[in-house]
Amino acid sequence: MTLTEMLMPVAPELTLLIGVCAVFLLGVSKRPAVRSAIAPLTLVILLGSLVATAMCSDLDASGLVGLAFDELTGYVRWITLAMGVLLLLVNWRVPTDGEQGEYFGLMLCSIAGVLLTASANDLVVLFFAIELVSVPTYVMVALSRTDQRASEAALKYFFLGALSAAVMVYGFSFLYGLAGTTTMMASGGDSLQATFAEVGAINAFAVVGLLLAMAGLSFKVAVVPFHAYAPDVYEGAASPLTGLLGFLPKLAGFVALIRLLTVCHWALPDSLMWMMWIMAVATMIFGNVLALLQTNVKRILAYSSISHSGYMMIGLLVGPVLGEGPMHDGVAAVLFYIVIYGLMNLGAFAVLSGLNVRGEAAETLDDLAGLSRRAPMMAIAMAVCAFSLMGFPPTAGFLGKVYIFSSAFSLSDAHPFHGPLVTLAVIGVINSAIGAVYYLRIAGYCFLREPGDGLKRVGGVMPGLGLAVCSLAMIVLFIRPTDLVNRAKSATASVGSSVVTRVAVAGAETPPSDTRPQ
Amino acid sequence: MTDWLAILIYGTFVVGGLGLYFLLPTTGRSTKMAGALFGMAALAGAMVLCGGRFLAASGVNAVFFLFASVAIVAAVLMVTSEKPVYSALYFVLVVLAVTPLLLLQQAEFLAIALVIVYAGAILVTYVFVIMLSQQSGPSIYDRRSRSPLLAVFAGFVSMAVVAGQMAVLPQDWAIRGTLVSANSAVAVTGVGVGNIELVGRVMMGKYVVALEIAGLLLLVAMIGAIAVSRKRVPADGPGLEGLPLGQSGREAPPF
Amino acid sequence: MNDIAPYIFLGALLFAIGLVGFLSRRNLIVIFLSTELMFQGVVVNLVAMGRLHGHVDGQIFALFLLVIAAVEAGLALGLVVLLYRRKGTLDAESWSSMWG
Amino acid sequence: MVEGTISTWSMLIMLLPLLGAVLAGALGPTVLKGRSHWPVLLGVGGALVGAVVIFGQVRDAHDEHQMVVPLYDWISTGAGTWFSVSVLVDPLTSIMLLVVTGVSLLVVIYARGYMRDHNEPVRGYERFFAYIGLFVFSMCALVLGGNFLLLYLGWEAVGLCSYLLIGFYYDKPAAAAAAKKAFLVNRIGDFGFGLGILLIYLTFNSLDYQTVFAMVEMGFDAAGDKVSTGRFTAIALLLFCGAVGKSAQFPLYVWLPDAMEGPSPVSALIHAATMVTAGVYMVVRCGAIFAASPTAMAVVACVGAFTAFFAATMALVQTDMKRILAYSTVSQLGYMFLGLGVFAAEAAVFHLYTHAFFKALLFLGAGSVMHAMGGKIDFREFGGLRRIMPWTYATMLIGSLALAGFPLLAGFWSKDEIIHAAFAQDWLLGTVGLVTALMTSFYTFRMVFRAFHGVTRVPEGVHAHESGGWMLVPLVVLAIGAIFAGYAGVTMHPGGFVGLFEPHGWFHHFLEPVVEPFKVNGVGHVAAGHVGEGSGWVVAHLSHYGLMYASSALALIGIGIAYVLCVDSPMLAAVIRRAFPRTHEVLYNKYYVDEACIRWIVEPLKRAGRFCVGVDNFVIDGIVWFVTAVPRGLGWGLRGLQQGALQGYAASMVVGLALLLVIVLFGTWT
Repeated sequence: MTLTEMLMPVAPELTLLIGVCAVFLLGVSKRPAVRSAIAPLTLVILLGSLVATAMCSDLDASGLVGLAFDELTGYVRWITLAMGVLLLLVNWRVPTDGEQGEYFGLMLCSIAGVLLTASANDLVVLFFAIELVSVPTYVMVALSRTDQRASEAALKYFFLGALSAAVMVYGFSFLYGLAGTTTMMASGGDSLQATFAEVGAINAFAVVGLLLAMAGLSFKVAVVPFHAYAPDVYEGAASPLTGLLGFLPKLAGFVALIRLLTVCHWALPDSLMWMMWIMAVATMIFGNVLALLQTNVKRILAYSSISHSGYMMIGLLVGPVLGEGPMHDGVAAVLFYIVIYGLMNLGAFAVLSGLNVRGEAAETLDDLAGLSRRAPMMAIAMAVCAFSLMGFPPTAGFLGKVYIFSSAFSLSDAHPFHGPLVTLAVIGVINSAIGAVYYLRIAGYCFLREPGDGLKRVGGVMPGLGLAVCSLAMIVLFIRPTDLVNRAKSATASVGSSVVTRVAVAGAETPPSDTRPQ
Repeated sequence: MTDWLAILIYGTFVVGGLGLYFLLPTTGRSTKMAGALFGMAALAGAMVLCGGRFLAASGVNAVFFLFASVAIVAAVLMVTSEKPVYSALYFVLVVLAVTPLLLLQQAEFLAIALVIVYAGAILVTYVFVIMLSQQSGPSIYDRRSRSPLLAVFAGFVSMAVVAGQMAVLPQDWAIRGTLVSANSAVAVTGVGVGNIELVGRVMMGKYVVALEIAGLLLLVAMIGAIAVSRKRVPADGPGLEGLPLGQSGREAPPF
Repeated sequence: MNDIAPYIFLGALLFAIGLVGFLSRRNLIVIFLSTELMFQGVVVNLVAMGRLHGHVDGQIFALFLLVIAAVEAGLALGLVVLLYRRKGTLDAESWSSMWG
Repeated sequence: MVEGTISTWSMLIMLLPLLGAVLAGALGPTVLKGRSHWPVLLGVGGALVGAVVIFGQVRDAHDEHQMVVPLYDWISTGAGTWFSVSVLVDPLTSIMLLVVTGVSLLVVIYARGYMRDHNEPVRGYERFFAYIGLFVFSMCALVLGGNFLLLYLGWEAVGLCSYLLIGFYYDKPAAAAAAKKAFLVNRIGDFGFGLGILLIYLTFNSLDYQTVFAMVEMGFDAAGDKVSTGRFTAIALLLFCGAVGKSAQFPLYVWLPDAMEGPSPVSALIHAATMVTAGVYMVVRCGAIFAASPTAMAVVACVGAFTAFFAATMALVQTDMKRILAYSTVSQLGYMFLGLGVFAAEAAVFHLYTHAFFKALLFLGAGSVMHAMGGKIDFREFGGLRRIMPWTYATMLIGSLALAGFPLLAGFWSKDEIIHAAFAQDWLLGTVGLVTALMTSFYTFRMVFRAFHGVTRVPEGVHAHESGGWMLVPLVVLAIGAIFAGYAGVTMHPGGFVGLFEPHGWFHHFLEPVVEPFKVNGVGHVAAGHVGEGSGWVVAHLSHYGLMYASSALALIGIGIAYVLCVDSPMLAAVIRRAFPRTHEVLYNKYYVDEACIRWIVEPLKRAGRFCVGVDNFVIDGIVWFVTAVPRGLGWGLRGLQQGALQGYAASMVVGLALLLVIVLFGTWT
């Protein structure tokens, strides 16, 4: 195997990393013309990485220990890079002159981190990949604005992030102690997955390790009780960056959680299932009721981001249910939902970033008052995103919610966690009804209020383009979701196959859909 | 059997937690004496625990007790010290006390790296920053801790549960075979190498991807730290006169 | 040569003390030192786990942990400088303008 | 029916108005400006053509009454198609489409004239037409959809359009509040509706109309078990919740009168002719489910009858023309549900169809008055307009006669049929229907007389004028409809008045396949013109023609009372008192009777009406408040966890971690 062959599977990541170096180097140039070329260069790099993803469909990872490539990797690569392009467009004008190099280079690092998270097959690599997603975002928050709140947000985000990283890696150390290897999955020989097949997940090391690791990852996806940073960080960071914070770390966290659960064959002990159940309920309720009290749109969206993590937890708890009809798969629902969530969240923040009120960035509800009169297209985009976040047809958010909830409702009665999961979905439905109130308030302020003074549209072509794509995608994905759903489903197939293994190992007589014996 | 073991473990954590609580800085009446007493009791409990239950059979040497005690005491002093410089120096002591324990585990290279990187490089930077930012003695926020009872409760309950879980399920200990010498892996690889070589081989083999990402992370941290610390921001806090970092706070950072 | 339980206890204890320091000390630098202490606990844990299985993977994991610790230390100090320039204090409580 | 034609045209019916809306919304502010009505006008016109084509297809189909045409697979995966977008076309669909697109087209034409101020387009002109186009799209999707999910989507989408249009004048606080109220009240109903659809899915494991109704007819669920009547009742009542909200029935009608804050064309289109009838459409569509549950049918009938009566009492005391019409709409919708509840679905649909003409006409006429009076619509501020606005007066008179049930006009036939069917079921329901008919004619003509008769008065500073051609043409067209539309449901044959009209005409024949479930399951249903078994004494003693005479008489009496009270007495009393002191006493006595009538009948009803409005608003608003207050209270409590300090957050994380560890490791799980 030549070096080229060996490195082919990581071509997208390598493209990004070479780009990172180039962007960092250009960033210190003294010539403004060179610095202004950084954002377009970043766009080219992202597109190049997309091309590389398309080219290297043959994913033979035998040359790279610690990485593994399956359909899930491919899916995450596609959606991350495609969203990355949109994130770049929306963030086009965020860094001040002289900081573009750092800002966009760090953004590329974070994107590369998500790609690596999706292909990590080793606890060390997984840990590093997740840190590679987070560490650049800490810096970006501090760089995004000179507002005092940006520094405060960076402080809180970074310190709590370090705390959660310590907790997560402590959990990883127990998992390593259980298996004696950091390899997560291997077709033969030692791996975490093989160990779980052998000893099950009820072992004390396994429970403690999984619990701590999941707690650390819960921070990335902002699940109660590890959510507390989210509102402040979202409020403090510049709006376009907030769209990124709502997508990349969350995606990385969920992908890592899916990998962890795959490793233990989706056969968590009941105690951990109940723990996740409680966390999901608390997350939905906490996010929604606190969002009701906010007057700052960024905080509303931050709390709503928490509650959306709660909805996605439902799908995660349902797990991959294979061969039971088209809309019954919880993990595919999560993978589908997170794309839609990323788009609608970014769209909402892009609207905020495209508006100025008396020279300040718009962020409160009052700032949005009468937007439909000042900038009708922005108001429509905001309404589309708000309705999508609400889960209201005809927007893709509706389909995402339907997919998540129907995955829980359609569990077979024989499923050991059937009752609690259906209850959870009902709680989710009630919560999304509560959520409608504050999303409607956002839309209502845009359309049903007299405009205040000094509301001005700012930004430029690129952020506007990103916003247009986000809100159009909400409609298009509603009308034609089939392709994305199918991709999400096939991505799930690769993590779902371990379920069958578990049943074969346990020798249980239950059908493959029932992933949890006992 | 397991009952008294559990009581001993949880008791150690409770007593230790109380000790730490009394030792944490307050502006009120000093409770350091009580804290020290409780801490000593907890340390004795831990020794009984380790010596009585787990180590009797295998006969651990005094080195472990000595350096583990030093590490714990130094750690406690680190979080309770009112002077940040002392905290940093106590942390150096923790690292130095942990190093022999790593040597006991035949992790020579890690031990050296820990001393050089941690105690040497990182901690010096800390001390440097502390020196820069706090020249006028301990400030009020260093002399009062924030909700110490809650902190002790939360921290010690979580870790007591983890530790207790490790102890009450002794049959799970050696799940994947018995304890063997780390360097017996030499036998597996068939090459007569020492710890450093072995670490090097495995790191450059199995963990080469992680190594690459580590390099990238360090690059990110370097660029990030520079970008953050040179960011031009308005100074908006009180009492900026006589700051070590330039008069207005708008100047470039010192390094 | 011996059981690893004492090492796990030591790791848990260091981690717990680090947690307490993180929650109760108000100086930003001491708070961050506390996370380093927690990492130290994890290092002890990892090395013990590696010993349990008789190979050096745990040590290497611990070495990588040192990298993360260094990364975070670098960032933390950069951030502290920025924050100190703004407010002239290292009190964590002084940074709480956003809430609710 | 030709499948290709149906699929092409049903796509066009939905997409043309949508395209119009998009064009109006996108190009309106910059390019089209005052011409923004054109895309929507043409789009809705195209939809009307499509509706006519589909109607022709359905009419000419001989043995095939229903056709389901899949348009495309919505979500299709390797494991199968989860959902396919399909349309269902049958007589009911075709009639609803004609009503929706026809009225919409007229309203769009009218709005071209109405939404202008001194011939300048009002602010938000293009927005208005974009919303209207969107509404027509949603309503057509609701009516055409071949499964419950599309029904639900359309249902929510029309609700959204209604919300946007009620709040069209968003700078008026009343309009914003009304929009909010409409949305919230509808959410209550829609919650039940959604649960009902969920229950259907859980029971029959499908949402396709054909599959579900086939299983309902057999009485088996997806697992092959017999479905209990209780299950049917639950599904039907949950679905009916949605109808109660959308069609403004007791107790969720409260939003509709307030919805009159929207522009008048919207009131005519959405809140009189089309959207509010979606509930009726849904019940007819789900006839198989409703008819399978006698309890649900009884509830539908009782809610309908009570709402009809109750809303009419409230209409008696209003002075705002649009509010009178709003209560009247609620009341007439009550009639429709009464008809459904007594298994006379064809009568209900017939009434829906005639009602669309005359109620749209009345609203547009009221809008015309409002336009002329500079935005005033309370008839205490003007009067005697018939000389100023002869066309508006004439067309509104026709509409009022039709609403009052004046013989041989549209409303007469359909209302009579419902009352007759109600008598066949239960004499009390029938009596309520008759009494309501009397009140209807009274309040309708009270409005006409006060607004158009008497001394000409206009508010100060208003240049009163007859409306322009854009507004008058729809009025005239609708007036013609209000006169003749009823004859679609009437058979004429020679032989004197009694035998001349058979109130069971082509319309009913056309609808027969749709209302089949009501006939199959109808326990005490009486086909029009026949006396069924188990009917009450009234039916035995009063033939259909007798009822016809009775209700005609009631309509005339109502008009008479209105005339005496509003036009005659005030003037006569004053003049005669001075000229003929002796006869004054007699007249005074008569006047006294009127006073007594007012005092002992109208006033108590008025008070009861007010009381009910008050209680009702209080209860519903209370529920709305409660539903939002609980989460808010919870939020205030939980807010204490977000105090802003870094270490507070860290503490909540670590305490949470400790709790999770304790729960997991000490929980009693094996």
